[in-house]
Amino acid sequence: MANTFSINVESVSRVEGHGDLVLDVKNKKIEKLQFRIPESPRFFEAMLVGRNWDEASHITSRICGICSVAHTSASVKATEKALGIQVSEQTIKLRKLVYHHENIQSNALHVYFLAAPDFFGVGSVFPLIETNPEIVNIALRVKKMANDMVRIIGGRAVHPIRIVVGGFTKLPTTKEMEDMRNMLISAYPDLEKTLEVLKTVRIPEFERETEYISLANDYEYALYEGNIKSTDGWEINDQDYLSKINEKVVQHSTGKHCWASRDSYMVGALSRFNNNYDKLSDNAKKYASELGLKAPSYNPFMNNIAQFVEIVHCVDDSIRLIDELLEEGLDEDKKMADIKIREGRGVGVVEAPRGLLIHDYTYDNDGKISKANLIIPTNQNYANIERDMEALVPTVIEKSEDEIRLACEMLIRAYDPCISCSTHFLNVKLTNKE
Amino acid sequence: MSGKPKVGIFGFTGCGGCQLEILDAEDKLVDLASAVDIVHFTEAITEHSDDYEIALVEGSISTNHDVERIKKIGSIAKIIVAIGACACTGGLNCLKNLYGVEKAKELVYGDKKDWIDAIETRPIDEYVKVDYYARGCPPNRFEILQIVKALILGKKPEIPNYPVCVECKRLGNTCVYDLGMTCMGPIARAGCEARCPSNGSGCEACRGVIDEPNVNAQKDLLAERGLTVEDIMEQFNLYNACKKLV
Amino acid sequence: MKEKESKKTIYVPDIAKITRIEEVTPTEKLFNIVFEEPKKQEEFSFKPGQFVELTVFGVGEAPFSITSNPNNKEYFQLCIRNIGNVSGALHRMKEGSKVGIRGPFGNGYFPYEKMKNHNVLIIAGGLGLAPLMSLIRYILDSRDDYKEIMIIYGAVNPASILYKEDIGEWCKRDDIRVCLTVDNPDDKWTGEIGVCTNLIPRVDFPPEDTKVVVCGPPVMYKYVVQELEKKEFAPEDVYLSLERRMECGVGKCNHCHIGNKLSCVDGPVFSLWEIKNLKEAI
Amino acid sequence: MLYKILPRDSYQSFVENLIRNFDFIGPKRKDKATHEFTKITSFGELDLSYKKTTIPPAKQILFPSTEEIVEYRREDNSIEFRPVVEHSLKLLFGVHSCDINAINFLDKVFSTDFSDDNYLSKRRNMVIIGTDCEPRETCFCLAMGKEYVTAGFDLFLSELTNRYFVRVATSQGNKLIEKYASGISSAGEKDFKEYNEKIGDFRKKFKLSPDAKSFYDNFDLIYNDEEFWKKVAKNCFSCGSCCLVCPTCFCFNVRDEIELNLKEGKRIREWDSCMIPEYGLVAGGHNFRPTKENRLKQRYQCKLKTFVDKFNTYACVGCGRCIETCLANISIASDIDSVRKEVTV
Ligand SMILES: Cc1cc2nc3c(=O)[nH]c(=O)nc-3n(C[C@H](O)[C@H](O)[C@H](O)COP(=O)(O)OP(=O)(O)OC[C@H]3O[C@@H](n4cnc5c(N)ncnc54)[C@H](O)[C@@H]3O)c2cc1C
Ligand code: SF4
Ligand code: SF4
Ligand code: SF4
Repeated sequence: MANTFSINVESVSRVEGHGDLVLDVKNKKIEKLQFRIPESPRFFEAMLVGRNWDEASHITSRICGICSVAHTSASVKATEKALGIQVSEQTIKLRKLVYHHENIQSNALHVYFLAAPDFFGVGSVFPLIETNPEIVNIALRVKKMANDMVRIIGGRAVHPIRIVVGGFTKLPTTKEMEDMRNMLISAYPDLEKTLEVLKTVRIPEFERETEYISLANDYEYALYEGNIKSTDGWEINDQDYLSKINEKVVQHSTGKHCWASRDSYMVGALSRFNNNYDKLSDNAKKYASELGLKAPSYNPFMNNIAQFVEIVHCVDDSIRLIDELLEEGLDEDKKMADIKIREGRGVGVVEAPRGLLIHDYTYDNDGKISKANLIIPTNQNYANIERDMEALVPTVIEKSEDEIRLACEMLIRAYDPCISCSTHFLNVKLTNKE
Repeated sequence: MSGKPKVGIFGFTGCGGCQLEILDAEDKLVDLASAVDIVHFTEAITEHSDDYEIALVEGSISTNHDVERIKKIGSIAKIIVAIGACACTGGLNCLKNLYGVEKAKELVYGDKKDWIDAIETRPIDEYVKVDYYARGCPPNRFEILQIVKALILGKKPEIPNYPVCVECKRLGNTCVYDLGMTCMGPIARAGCEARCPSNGSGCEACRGVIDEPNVNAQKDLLAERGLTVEDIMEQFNLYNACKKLV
Repeated sequence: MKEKESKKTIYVPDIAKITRIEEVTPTEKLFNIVFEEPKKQEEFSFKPGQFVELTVFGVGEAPFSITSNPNNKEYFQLCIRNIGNVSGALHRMKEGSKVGIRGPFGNGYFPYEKMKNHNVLIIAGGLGLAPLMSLIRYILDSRDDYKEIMIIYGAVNPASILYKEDIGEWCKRDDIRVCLTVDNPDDKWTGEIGVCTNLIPRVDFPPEDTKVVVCGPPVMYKYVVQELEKKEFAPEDVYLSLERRMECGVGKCNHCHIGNKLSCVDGPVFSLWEIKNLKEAI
Repeated sequence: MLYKILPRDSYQSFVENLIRNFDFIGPKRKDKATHEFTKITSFGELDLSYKKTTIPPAKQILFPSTEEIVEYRREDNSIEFRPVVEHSLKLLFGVHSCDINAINFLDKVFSTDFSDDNYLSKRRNMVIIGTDCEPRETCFCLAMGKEYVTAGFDLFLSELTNRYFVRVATSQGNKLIEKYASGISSAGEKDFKEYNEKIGDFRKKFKLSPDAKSFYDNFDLIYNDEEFWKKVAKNCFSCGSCCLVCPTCFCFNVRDEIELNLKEGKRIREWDSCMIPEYGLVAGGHNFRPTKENRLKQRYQCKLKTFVDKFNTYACVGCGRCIETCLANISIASDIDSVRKEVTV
């Protein structure tokens, strides 16, 4: 392998969005390493200014089609906080439920459709239709189940309609709740089979300890609500996120870079796993141990495994939530909370499938937004991806260019960067400078 | 079109939800893969090729780089289908134009604003000829498939040019006006199966408006419910700020 | 309970085969069609002016007038302009392909019985000649039953003239008068120029002894009728084929209504008197 | 017609028996604004105090908004078409007179000239039990002569003091009441008297009384008055809602849907409306009714003239649904009268 080369991956595929990786190596030393986002910035923070309180979640849902439930949830939570709206317990449970389903959907999309081709050494899921029809069918079933459930509660799989400030515009029927329960139960055999397949997959052995940040609370595996917690030993109220999390604009990317205690941190399934392992369902813990995933894990490639473990947890916890909701009975009167307009500021923090997501709105007297700040998971991971890459490249530097490129792409994909969130995706073009 | 048509799926400035909508047609994906050759689909496939007849294009044009790319696609594809609100009308991204590109850059990126490549957001038909529109935010995956099927059969896809109220009534929905809300349904273009009203909220015209909207009647209707002129403009603008409506 | 019944409903087509395709102009082709089931083909009989509903698999269904001679029992013929989905798909089809056929439909036809022992004036505009061909062919089979026959046919340009061979034959005969006119002549054109309405003033048939039939594009009717009225043809003696959008062909979908009439079951051929008071008819 | 009396005490068990033994469709509250006809599984769900449903009860079943009518398959060069016809037994309970009159109208449409088995097979398998109603602001069935119905149902229940006056129109209805209700007796003089009084009172309650006859007579006079029609249709959205909710409207489109494998397909019909611009559009681009004025005029003509000439009945039963649904506040009832006013002025 040449000592000096340059990798320029244009549009890393199978990540949701567009991103480029530029890597110049001279004499086995990294000269330049940039993970950049060349997509057009979307300016959501500007678009929000002047919009009505009931439009914010519709607008921000369009930040990302893959995690639109997360954006919608963060947005309505921020608005509810700002306007002092108390939603019902029922609303929270239903939101947690639909939240699980988006997490299943998004993690499944990533594990089965975007990462799995790497495991099988092919370029996309389409060749697998011929070679591994069983895994493709499982993938399609799991994803469809999750989407169907988001549709039942949210009204639509992409950009849900029913989740609004104050609660829901329409409730699922008892029959639909029961149907969902049956769908979840019937997913177990597919999860079991996926487990067997994943056991045979070789995950690159690579470790780099970093700061892992996620939500955490003391009653559940936190996805919808909680404090912001770091493996570096701090925990803060979600409203105070600015006391720890910093953002800066970097020239090579339209996505801002973030840092907290160190120069970079990681968010996402692996961070949640590291912070909340105890709260996983027993079943999910069992899956984790069978796949060799232990908390804390410092291998970013294990993020995919953590995602799968979360699917199992979300299925288990959904069944629990459905049972509780069925027991209590869905009540039309608890569908919507009372809403009064006032000025104020509110922060909504959730765990999007890809990690910590923060919406921060300030409202004026008329219920219009005067200021908005959005911190998106992928932005938070950029710096960490670059740090990981700096550590990864020397370990594979002896391999062929193709293998180096693949290792880099796989690392980026392991993060499941939803670049459409902030912007674009990854380009890797490899030219040998010698 | 003879043989399997080669299809490229491309993304511009948008949320990726439209491409996801295609992946969400789980039941039909296997059939789709056997009915057409997908040669370019960045969200799902690594390999890509510049040899395609049909381009399904998502997203709006918001950077100089976007402009170059869409023009290249326009020079290759025989048929261009715009997918989703961003591609069809510019979508929500156009709200930025109302704010002003320079001001928006400054607000979000501060003194680093000159590092950013951003132009006024435009729908793709301002740069290339679009043959068909699969509208909506997100578009309806069944409609996308229907368009693909029609193109395979060599027929003109049937895309509704009637208001959302038609679908709403076919579904037997209670009109949201009767529930105390407002709705753009009477002038908004159908094809979404009246998704918002069916889920208890007013239509926001994410598919744009019909060919001959009765805009004055819509204004009267909203004004009757106590909306101010600005409120009404905001409703019109949410997804359609790039298309001059009123 | 959704039953897949063996009993046919009015919406179920019979299978038929395209046995011959002939391109007559850049936009029109003739299709000879034979039912797959011999018995159906035997039983299939129609009157001039009637139409069938034709299905192209996967594309849809559309109404087309039959242009062949009702005496021809071997096949029936359609003349189709490539203008939309079904017609476009048909134009891409090859001989031997299968289509679905329902019909014949239409209760109003060109009343060839009433025309017997009278002069017959036939006015066709563009594709309007297609349904009239059926009538012309039929009455020529028993030429002696009719008095004088005059055909006025207007086309957009020489290239779009349909049935050139037949017209050539007619011109050779001395028992038919043929007046051809085109809107846009080319260098070689030596005939009449202008719309077919212009030729009506020259007609010298006595109104009381003449039956008139008219078929053409929607815009044509008003002017033709004005000219015919000037000539004092009785409205009862003037027959027009009125085409409307049709989704079913059997009087259910209601798309083809003209006042209290439906073009599909009450027409498509109406007497001018019948539609005199029908709003929107012409 | 037989006239019987059902004691109030037996009413609930009669209905419960029907719920148990039939696919029972009846009115149920849907949300704070509306009711809908839907499957009823217990007596308590049934809400006969409903005023009106968005979609007419029988239309949604007999002529659903989208309906598969033919399915087809292709294998190499062979094509097969097969009819799809649904006909399961259904019992429709709580239908008002106007809506039953509308069914009678549709029966005629779908059986004249050609028999439409997709409609008729379902119609033959439908048991209809009518009930009384209270007119609301927008009702004008009285003016259309449709406030009372004499055929098209099996049983019709009118509530009198402590009992129901039951009109039995078919032998099937007679069997039902004999089998599932207890304490049935024949109606006597007193019952008829009270019943007639009730109907008389009911007829006095209507607020709208458009003069449809004068519309029929004057329509031709005003047909070419463009100013008038422009005024009437000014705010029309061309949304077709008026037709889609109308119990007598039956226009439909037909479209083909094919699977991605290009082997199986189906032909579907779906509700259309003459108010939608594409309705009169033909290949080649000519539109027979290009403006909303043309279309509204056509709709009124169809409702109030065409079918009087054809079937000797209005194609409007005065249910008022179109008036309530129209967001442009266009009202057939007031337009009927404005035609007269315009002409007499
Ligand atoms: C009684 C009658 C006889 C006809 N005879 C002939 C003929 O001999 N040759 C010929 O070329 N054309 C004829 N036409 C016109 C022909 O039906 C239309 O051109 C045809 O419907 C186009 O169908 P398409 O699917 O190709 O077009 P599209 O525009 O794709 O039409 C789709 C649908 O719209 C409806 N539609 C659209 N235009 C018309 C129209 N003009 N008339 C009726 N329905 C329409 C049909 O239901 C059709 O299925 C006739 C029409 C009628 C009513
Ligand atoms: S809810 Fe909206 S789309 Fe539906 S009928 Fe009412 S106005 Fe029309
Ligand atoms: S009259 Fe009213 S309901 Fe009917 S199409 Fe016009 S606006 Fe719609
Ligand atoms: S036209 Fe209006 S009032 Fe008359 S039957 Fe139809 S919906 Fe009811």
